[in-house]
Amino acid sequence: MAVAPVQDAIVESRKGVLWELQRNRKFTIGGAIFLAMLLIALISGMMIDPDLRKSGSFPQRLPPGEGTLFGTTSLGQSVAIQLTEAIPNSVQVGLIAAAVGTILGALIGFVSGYFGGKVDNVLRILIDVFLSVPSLLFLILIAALLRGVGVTAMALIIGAFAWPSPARQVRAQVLSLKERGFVQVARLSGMNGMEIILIELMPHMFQWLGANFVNAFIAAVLAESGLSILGLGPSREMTLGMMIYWALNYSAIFQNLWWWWLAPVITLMALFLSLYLVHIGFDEVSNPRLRTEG
Amino acid sequence: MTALLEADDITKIFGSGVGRRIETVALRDFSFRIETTRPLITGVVGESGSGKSTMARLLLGLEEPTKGAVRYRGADLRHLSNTQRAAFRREVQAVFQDPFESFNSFYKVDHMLETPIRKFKLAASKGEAHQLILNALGAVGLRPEETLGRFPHQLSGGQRQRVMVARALLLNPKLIVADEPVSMIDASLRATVLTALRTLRDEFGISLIYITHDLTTAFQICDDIIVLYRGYVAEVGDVTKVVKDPKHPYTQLLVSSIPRPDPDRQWSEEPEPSALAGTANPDKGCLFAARCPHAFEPCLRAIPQLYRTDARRAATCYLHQDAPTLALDQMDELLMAASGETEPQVTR
Amino acid sequence: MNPYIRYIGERLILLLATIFISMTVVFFVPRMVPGEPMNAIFANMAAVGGSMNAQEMIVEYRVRFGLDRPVWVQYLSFWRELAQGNLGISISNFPSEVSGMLLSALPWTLGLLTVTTLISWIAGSVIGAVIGWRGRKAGVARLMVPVALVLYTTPYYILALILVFVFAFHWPIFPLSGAYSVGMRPGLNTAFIVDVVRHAVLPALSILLVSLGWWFLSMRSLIISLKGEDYILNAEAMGIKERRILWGYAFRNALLPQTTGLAISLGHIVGGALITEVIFAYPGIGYRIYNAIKSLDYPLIQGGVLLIIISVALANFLIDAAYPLIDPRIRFEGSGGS
Amino acid sequence: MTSILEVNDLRVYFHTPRGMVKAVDNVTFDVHAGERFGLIGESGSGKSTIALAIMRLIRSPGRIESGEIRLEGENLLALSDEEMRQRRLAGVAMVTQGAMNSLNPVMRIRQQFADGLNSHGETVTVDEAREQLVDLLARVGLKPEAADVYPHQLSGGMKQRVCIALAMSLRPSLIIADEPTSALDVVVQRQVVQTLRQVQEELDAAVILIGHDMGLMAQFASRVGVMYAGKLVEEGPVRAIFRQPEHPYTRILMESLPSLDEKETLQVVKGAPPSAADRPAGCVFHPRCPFVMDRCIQEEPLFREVAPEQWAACHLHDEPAAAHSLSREVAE
Amino acid sequence: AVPAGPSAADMERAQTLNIAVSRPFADPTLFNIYAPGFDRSRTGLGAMVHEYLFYLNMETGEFVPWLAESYEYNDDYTEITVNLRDGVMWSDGEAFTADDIVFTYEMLRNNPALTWANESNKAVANVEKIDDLTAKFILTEPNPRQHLVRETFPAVGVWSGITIVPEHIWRDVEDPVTFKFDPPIGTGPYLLESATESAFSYTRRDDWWGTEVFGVTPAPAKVNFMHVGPETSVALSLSANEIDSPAIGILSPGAFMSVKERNPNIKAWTEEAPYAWYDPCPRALLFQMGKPPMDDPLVRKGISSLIDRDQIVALAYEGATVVSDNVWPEYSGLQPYKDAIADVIAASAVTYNPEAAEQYFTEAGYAKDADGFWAKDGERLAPLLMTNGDTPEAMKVTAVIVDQLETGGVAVEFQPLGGAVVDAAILAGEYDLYGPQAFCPGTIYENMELFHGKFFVPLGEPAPWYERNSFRYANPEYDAAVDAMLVALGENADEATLIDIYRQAMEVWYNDLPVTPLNQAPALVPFNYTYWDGWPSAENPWMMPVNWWATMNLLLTGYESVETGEWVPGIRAAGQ
Ligand SMILES: Nc1ncnc2c1ncn2[C@@H]1O[C@H](COP(=O)(O)OP(=O)(O)OP(=O)(O)O)[C@@H](O)[C@H]1O
Ligand SMILES: Nc1ncnc2c1ncn2[C@@H]1O[C@H](COP(=O)(O)OP(=O)(O)OP(=O)(O)O)[C@@H](O)[C@H]1O
Ligand SMILES: [Mg+2]
Ligand SMILES: [Mg+2]
Repeated sequence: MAVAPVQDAIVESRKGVLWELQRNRKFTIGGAIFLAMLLIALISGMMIDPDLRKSGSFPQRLPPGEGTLFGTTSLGQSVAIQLTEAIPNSVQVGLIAAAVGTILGALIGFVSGYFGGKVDNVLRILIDVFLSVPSLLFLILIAALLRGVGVTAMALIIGAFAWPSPARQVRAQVLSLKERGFVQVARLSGMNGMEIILIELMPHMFQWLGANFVNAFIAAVLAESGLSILGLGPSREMTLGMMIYWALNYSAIFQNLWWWWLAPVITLMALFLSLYLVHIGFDEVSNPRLRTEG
Repeated sequence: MTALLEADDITKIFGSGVGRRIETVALRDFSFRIETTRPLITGVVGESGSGKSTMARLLLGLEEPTKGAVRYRGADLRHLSNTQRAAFRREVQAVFQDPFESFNSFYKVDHMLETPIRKFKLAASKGEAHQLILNALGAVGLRPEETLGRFPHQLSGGQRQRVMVARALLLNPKLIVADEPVSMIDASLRATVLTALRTLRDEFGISLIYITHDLTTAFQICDDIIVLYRGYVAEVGDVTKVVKDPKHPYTQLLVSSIPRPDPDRQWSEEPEPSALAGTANPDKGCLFAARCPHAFEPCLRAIPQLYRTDARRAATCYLHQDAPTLALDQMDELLMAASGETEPQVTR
Repeated sequence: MNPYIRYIGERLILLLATIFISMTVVFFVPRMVPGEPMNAIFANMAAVGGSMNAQEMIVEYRVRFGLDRPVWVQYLSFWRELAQGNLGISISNFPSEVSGMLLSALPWTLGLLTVTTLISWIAGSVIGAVIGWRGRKAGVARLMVPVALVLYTTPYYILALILVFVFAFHWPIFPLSGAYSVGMRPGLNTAFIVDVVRHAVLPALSILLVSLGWWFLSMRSLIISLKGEDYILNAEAMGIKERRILWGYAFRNALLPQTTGLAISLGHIVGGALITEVIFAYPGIGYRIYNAIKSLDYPLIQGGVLLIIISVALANFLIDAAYPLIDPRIRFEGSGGS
Repeated sequence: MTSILEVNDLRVYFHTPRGMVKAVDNVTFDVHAGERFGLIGESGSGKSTIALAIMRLIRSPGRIESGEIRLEGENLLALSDEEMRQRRLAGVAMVTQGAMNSLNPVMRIRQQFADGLNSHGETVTVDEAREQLVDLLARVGLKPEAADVYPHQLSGGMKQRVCIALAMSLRPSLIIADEPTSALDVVVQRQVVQTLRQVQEELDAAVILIGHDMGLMAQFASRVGVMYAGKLVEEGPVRAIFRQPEHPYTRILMESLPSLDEKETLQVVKGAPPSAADRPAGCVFHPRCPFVMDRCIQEEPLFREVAPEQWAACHLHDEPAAAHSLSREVAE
Repeated sequence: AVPAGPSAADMERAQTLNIAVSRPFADPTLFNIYAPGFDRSRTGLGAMVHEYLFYLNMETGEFVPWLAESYEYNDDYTEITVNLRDGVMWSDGEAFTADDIVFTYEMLRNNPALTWANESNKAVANVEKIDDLTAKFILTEPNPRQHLVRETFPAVGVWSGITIVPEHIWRDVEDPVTFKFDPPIGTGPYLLESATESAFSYTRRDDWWGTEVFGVTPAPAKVNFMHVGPETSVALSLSANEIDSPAIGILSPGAFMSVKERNPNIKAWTEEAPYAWYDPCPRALLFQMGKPPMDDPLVRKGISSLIDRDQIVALAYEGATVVSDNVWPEYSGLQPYKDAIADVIAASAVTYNPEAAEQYFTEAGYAKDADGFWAKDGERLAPLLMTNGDTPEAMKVTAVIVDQLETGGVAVEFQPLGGAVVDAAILAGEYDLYGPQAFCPGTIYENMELFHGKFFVPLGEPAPWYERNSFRYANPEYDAAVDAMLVALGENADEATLIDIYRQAMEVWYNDLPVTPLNQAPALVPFNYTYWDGWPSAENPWMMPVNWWATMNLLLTGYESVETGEWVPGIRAAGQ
């Protein structure tokens, strides 16, 4: 059969997903950039005197280099120091929201796909409904009404709206996976539904869930920054979105305080880009055809 | 005496398309019985889509019949207690078609062998479990050092399929359902798996339902054979009789279509369908009528019954309507009768 | 029954379910928030020094809006009114009618979004197909891949800000904001249309470029995986011209998942346009809803969200309905369930 | 007899991240005009790769490393891409492996047929093309309606026959059919192979049938080549291959075939086929060969004529005694 | 720079005045100034179409007669008789008469849901027509300042207030609450030409009564109130001369300075920092005195001493205002009052002084815990600081305050709220600290009155308004002083008496410190001199530099000086 060569490639790739992933250039480069950004932020964040985060700790509107690495804001804060707080916070939003969304989605998708029947019908409609509803609208609705929430609450809210897409795709995956021979063999070996899902199916979803997680991560950081720019962000904690919010509030673009708004923007883009590379890496590992092209 | 496994007039209908409106009768009015008295290999052959796999899945309890019931030691599979179910799983096992698909590629081969031991508590200790595995592998002619500790893709197709057989063997079953166990395996490896299967009957006294579309291998290893056509039994009986002297026109077509690996024995021409065949109604009458070279008027009216053309065989064809009919649920009697007779095995 | 009709029926049920569920959410969520919506009215009055702490007035206005009744009565009456096409009166802009406020904003949002979505979808798909197909042979055009990556990973509001800065300020080629010049009278004349288009360029571009990147990447990877399909190989073995294989075989088949993607992302595009509207002061519906949400203007929130959800769900429905036209398998057999 | 196709010393390697896969290694054979040539071998032995190499459709990471493929004397490997495209269908047509999925699911059959014609200088409308197509479909035993349907409305056997009909459209001098029946049951198999045979006779084209079913080969081919692990190990007239195989692999293959005439003990071939990426040194078959000699482990045997018209790559033929034992065994 | 060639577009631009507003117009078909949803401050309708009997020029202190020529109270301040100007016409040609005034007040009485109806019905019992040009307002209680209260009397100093509507149109209206008043008919010099979500456009009338009566025509042929986008867009438009003046609250000082650099024709009230004119609404931070811990004046003073107001001005306002130690604007007329209490202020806790804060907290029983935060009985002083998250100014100011309080050892919890949610929370008093809050209208008595105990309601019930005692202040001693002030005003007492009463009140006030003053309210409103000249400025303070109040029409037309009787001209085309 024509799929034989490809299948052969898949056969070989079962050497281990992690092995395969760490060999993928996009995955490693993306992951390295991401981790480097996060670690630098975390470590330098720990070394910085917390009082230096306060407004007025530095002269206002200094361009980069003059005493501070990335310049200062109109509120007299160091942009670099803000970044050390903003990157981990934004990453935290992404992590929590993506985890909530992916776990919720995976659960719903699994249940819907594996058990089928009426449960499936109801869940399917629910998934379809939430997929076609502009979730940002609801996010704004909730964020506007629960003003002043912190990073974690924010992430939870975003995560609560991030499940439909993974649910739909997990469901499709489970539908096809559960017809696979090894699932039947597992049933004959006496495994029950939950064991099959966890032991037999989960590993096969791994790459896919990984890719989805990264995607949800990106979407969550994007949503957070969007809400923040509208002034609905976590106001007491610094995130990349809040940095942009403050920069816009002080019309940094117009005042040509480019370091102020460009720093979070570039960080955000680097974050997205690195995560997207990781995402492509996951994709390529689970779909070897994509790999042959550069 | 209750049979080990009994299919009582089962029918399976699949719905597909929007709202499951398009119905496929995958298996109709099928009855069958496996006793524990004497190990037998029963072949099930038929063209693609004739319901072979469906039958297997029904017997294994992986699918529920639309009508009728499958019983394990007299108990309906749908209502087994937990202990009954565990016993059923142990006594009735399976080997599937695709030796790669049957393995979870994330785990070593050992996973496949250890799981049933763990789930059915077959061993008291690790060492005992290991011994069980070694025995099972030995029984199918595999050396542990070239199987255990490896990933599925590191084994050849034949080895993988034999591990599957060993897995079934571990549970010390009474019956193994093998759905096309060799169709995905290279010619040079096929014989090893078939030999392993035959060993099950001869050395371990395990009955086997051997599902295949390859009449040649069925002929080689089976005692009895059931020929399915579009979900119903076309012909059933002793394998040698069925192959050498098919009574149902479909079986005849099947046998004559087999390409002989001999350049000097060319295919005969496919017989022309009869003049009446064109008027056959797909919803009524014999399902084969539309392709049948012998179709005549009665064939268009109703599905024929099983006619017992001789002691060890019956065919669902009006050509034999003079022979006594055999109720579907008596089919197993015929098979048992066939096996009961001590006919010398054809050996080389 | 004709499978296509059944299929459409299923989609229709989904459409109604979508509207029903979302509207129920939109009805109840704001009402769970501890806030007095009537304050919007008094905030307006108080801003000019009027009507402070007039409890009688609050009561009067609550009655006017039916908020004195139990929530479920309000809920039923909401659907009853809706069935009669009545969206009610805005609280924060009392006595403006919700329908009027939304209808005046709707064409702008819809116009902007339909045009940009279609352009980006078509352009992204076509470029993605060509570059995905040509693979290493695409030469410099392959630079489009990193470009698309960067575009896709740039939040659209950031892009909007940059566009404003570059094309409206540094090189004032396009107007800064708004949908048309102040003083222009809306009408179907060339001057007005040209003006509208000029104003739409930057907001459109910010949405377009970002989603173009996405469609490009998605189509490219679809085409790359489709290249391995048997029918592509067979078409090549038949010596069919490359261009024909690309468009007739690879692209046609990639369109199916790409269309599904379009349906799914519509919701996101609509949501995303909101911030763009804010930045460009584009008189769209998003900004209006945003303000309605902030002032707890129940009728306006309900009306606005309803409108968006109906548009998105309807667009989804249309895409679904059109889907069988490009996939004959559905036309003859139906969706098959999943 | 004139050779319509000459394959000389063809080598096709796949450069995978895990190392090089020698999918086809030093393969040489001819196909004569009007001949039915069978290519058999186990999964992964390189049969499809040869077919694709002839069509010049090897995809990355595969590459034709060296060799020559002459179709009617013209070296296909020297043609430009466009020239090669012109040769496809017109000079050499292919029924691809897995023809189940070989038709564009969103296009009616007649449109796909018209695309084929229009890409070869013939400007026909879909309607004109349809007439020709109906004619071709009739030859493969299909009703005219088949022209107007979408692929999913056809059964597997019908799809295979449509593919054969499409391959005939420009009367090529060579048709390559890569396992055209692997997914079909025997009754349909017979129909498809007989159709192919009939078409071959009508067009007087040469046909290369690729498969692993010995029975089909015996029924169809006049000459057979046997592949093993990227090598052509034996080639000869069909009767010779079935009656007097000169390579141990072929021999064992023949012996392990179950028969429908008598019940017999099945012959078991020891060992497993070599994995794709790691071909044994020396003779590729030596790990499984019952006649293995020291020489086989080190030295690759040459592919040469060992009997009239019959070629094989085996060291046994250098050792008359051993060769004798081989033929004696077979004779028994 | 002045446009080079006089193209048609340029010509038109040169005759047009463009005002940038902060938000789009929600419903451009609604022109009923009494409807609660009507957008009074941005549409310009109150200035362009409607006119009032008198205008208060707060800058000069003049009370300018406009539709009326004069007013007089009766002896006990229970009646005001107003003499209307002859020759005033509605824009549809009907004459403006006392009937219109009588009708307007009747309408308010019959429709209590209208804006200002509540206030007006409480203050004005009835309006009687004496003749076409004379109307008599009968008040419910004596009030010598009635003519200054725009919510109950048709004279304005700030935004629109009671606005006389044409009887001949409104009398047929069924429900004035939902009436849209399209097209709006007024007596003003401009006619509404078109209204969209993004712009209200007005054209000058040729038949304005004022042209005949005063002999003047306002300079701009067209006036647009337009929404061009957020701050950056406004700043860009201003730099590009597309805008002549933005409304208040749009341009931050930083952006303004950048605009100034790019376009030297842009100037604000002062040439140097703080640039801003002071809005009459100084900012302060509210303490919730209805519950602990802010019911303790020592805690309030402690917190007040931790606030570095200079830093707020520098960081949050980017230097565009000055600190304030009281809640009255920096207008020269009020200076004697401030001077009089200088010693009281100096002794109070309204300046930054961390050591003093330590003393206050210690005295209140607090001590610093291990992490350096003030705590009492094991409980940290962790006041909830609310603010209105919708306004950038509030976010900026609170960002600084939170940091300052934390530095001083107060573990503030910060909660910005928005929209409808914030109103409910503030009125119910759910905060410990709220700010920055504007204190308007900035006149001595009115701002004193805001703290009067008559506005007190218990916690949980909605207070009358934010600054109208949502902080739950009640001190009879203070109330007595305020009451005495009203009496003194009614008796036309001299300034010395008034200042004396003021001093008494402020002694109590500073001792209690119900709110703590932060800074003056900056009204950073630049003007573009490219097309228009004659804008008011600190050097030529002839008028308040505002475009969002009803007084803006005086900016365009000018007015007859009450003191000299000469015509003070409005803005004029540049170069003339
Ligand atoms: N899950 C299913 N849903 C719908 N139809 C099904 C399903 N499984 C089987 N069928 C249909 O039931 C019929 C019998 O299928 P089955 O798989 O039993 O055939 P088979 O004899 O095993 O064929 P093959 O030789 O191809 O394996 C076919 O028409 C098939 O399409
Ligand atoms: N794209 C590819 N990448 C890597 N290896 C490949 C690729 N395509 C084929 N191969 C390898 O080339 C070898 C020959 O493959 P080929 O498809 O020609 O075998 P075949 O004889 O046609 O097998 P089958 O009977 O399964 O069709 C195999 O070992 C396969 O693994
Ligand atoms: Mg099957
Ligand atoms: Mg092949």
